[in-house]
Amino acid sequence: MTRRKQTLDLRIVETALLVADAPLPLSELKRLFAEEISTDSLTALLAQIQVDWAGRGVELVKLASGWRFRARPEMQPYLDRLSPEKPPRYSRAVMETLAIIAYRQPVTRGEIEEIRGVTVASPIVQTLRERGWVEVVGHKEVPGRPELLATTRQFLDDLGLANLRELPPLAELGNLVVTEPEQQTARIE
Amino acid sequence: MTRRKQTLDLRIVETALLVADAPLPLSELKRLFAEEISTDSLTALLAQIQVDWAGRGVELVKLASGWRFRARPEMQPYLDRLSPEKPPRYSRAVMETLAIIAYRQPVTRGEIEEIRGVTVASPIVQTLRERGWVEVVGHKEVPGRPELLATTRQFLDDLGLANLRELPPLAELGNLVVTEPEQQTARIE
Amino acid sequence: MNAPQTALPEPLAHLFGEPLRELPHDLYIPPDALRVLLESFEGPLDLLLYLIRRQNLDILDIPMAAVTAQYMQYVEAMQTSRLELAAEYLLMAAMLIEIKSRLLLPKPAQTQEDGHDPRAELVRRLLEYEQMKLAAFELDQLPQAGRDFAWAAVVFEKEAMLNLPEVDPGDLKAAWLTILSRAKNKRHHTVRADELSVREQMSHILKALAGGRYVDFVDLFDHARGVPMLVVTFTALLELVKEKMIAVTQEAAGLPIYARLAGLGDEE
Repeated sequence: MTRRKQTLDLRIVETALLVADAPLPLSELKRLFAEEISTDSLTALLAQIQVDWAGRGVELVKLASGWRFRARPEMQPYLDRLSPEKPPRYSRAVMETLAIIAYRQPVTRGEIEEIRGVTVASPIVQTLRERGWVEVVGHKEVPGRPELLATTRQFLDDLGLANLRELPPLAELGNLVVTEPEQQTARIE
Repeated sequence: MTRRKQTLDLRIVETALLVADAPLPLSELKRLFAEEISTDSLTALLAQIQVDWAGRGVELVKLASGWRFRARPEMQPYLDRLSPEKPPRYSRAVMETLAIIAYRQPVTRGEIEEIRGVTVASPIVQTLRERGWVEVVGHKEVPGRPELLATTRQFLDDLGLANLRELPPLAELGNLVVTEPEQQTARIE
Repeated sequence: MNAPQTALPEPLAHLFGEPLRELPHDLYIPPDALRVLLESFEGPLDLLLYLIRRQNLDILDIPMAAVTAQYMQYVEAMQTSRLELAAEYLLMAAMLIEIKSRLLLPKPAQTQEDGHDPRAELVRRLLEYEQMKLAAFELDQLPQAGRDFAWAAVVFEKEAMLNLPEVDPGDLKAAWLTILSRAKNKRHHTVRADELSVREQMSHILKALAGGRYVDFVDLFDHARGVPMLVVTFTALLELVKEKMIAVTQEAAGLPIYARLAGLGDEE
């Protein structure tokens, strides 16, 4: 590839990613070029863009649904000055429900209630579904056929994650307890 | 201003402009900074950003309502490949009205309505007139003096026809439509 | 929590018949804060965890008597403050008391479930809940789109290249077919090619008369296009007159015949 051609390709990919209103997967990015472009070449372009943007306020990140430019979280305090009405933090009830769905998916509402020890109010699940973070992926074959809830790709995108494995690791059950090791082995089957 | 401070200010302004979903006027951009920033300094920063982005697929432009990053028009051919637009289609109402004007011209709106069995909204005729396919060729001497509509030369050109006789003949369409036999014999021929 | 030592107007609770005017020291919460604190618990498991963690108790070896007593104090405080008490709290209270009583009872010799601790299920639930509670906290720490970071949103103003719909003659035919299939009586709607040429010529004549011009009848005929076209033009003129679209006048016999758009002459 000539140097000039590569610069143009870089500009094209960069522009498409800056303009896109959703993450662009490789398959989509390939469509930018009339001639076929190999995955390797494309990945190299993306890596080059990431290098080009190092140290700036905006970064190119790889998310579950593809690649997207986003402002670095460090920039948020400045951006907040422009629009003071911040989206509210979700309540603990919402976040706990989300965590259970994220880590235990697919999961029914009844199962969430069992873990949290309280009823899960409909607005909680509704909030998460409206945000596009949680969806119904099926029904459990038990009486009542309750809905099975799972997280969406957008949930991963919005949290800057490439996949579910990138979720913060769960605390080991044993580590939750401040006791001598021998007690742990004795009590937990 | 120290060099480092200036670089940070540049990054902040650039980031705000890259994530803003509307043009940002100077007054807005000033709010990015806790300490007051002079219009001159801010304008200098914006000019610097324009220089930084020279030769790329995205440019910083000053619009009536403020500053905004936008993709250069030269990028359109590439970006169009991402979302190939399907050619729009006229609604059934528009197509039927056009067909009636083509086959039955010169014809009034009332006559079109009679044939279609529904009222013909003004925007439908307007669409066809704006396209340059239909024009008013006179008025019918009946109460209200309704406009007589006919097709234009451009209509024939755009459809690749030398004259109206080259329109598909409709006489044999009878075979495609299920009707009572007596109605078929009642046709004017 | 450094609490001001104000006297409580009413007993908070009754423990073994004794009015409890003050919550135990480690448990003391100013009454105004009680509602806030209790509402901040995400349920009985959360409250239990709080009690255990606050006193640095080993969750795997919960002193049931102490924890149950404390839990009951909170529940009674809730009732005294007339906080809406969710059924889950009472259910948990019943469960705690049951576990406590089973621990107190001598183990029946024959049904010795070897080593089975009645607390095991409670501990499992507490740990699982705590794990998810921590996970929720960690999730909330992740930068969140819209809250902690913004997506790039550069505009792309598509060239105002009006993409006009394409129509081909077949589309017109199809449209006509739709009308036809809908119409009850398609007698009027049959159009033949020769009829079309008349109608086309009708439009032509109307255009030639545009603006109210008087045009010599003879000039409307184009001899160069042959006899069939003359016939078509004549038919078109007759049709136009019949449909009151044009007027044809002659001052006197032998003078030129003029055609003009209908109705215009009367006003002018």
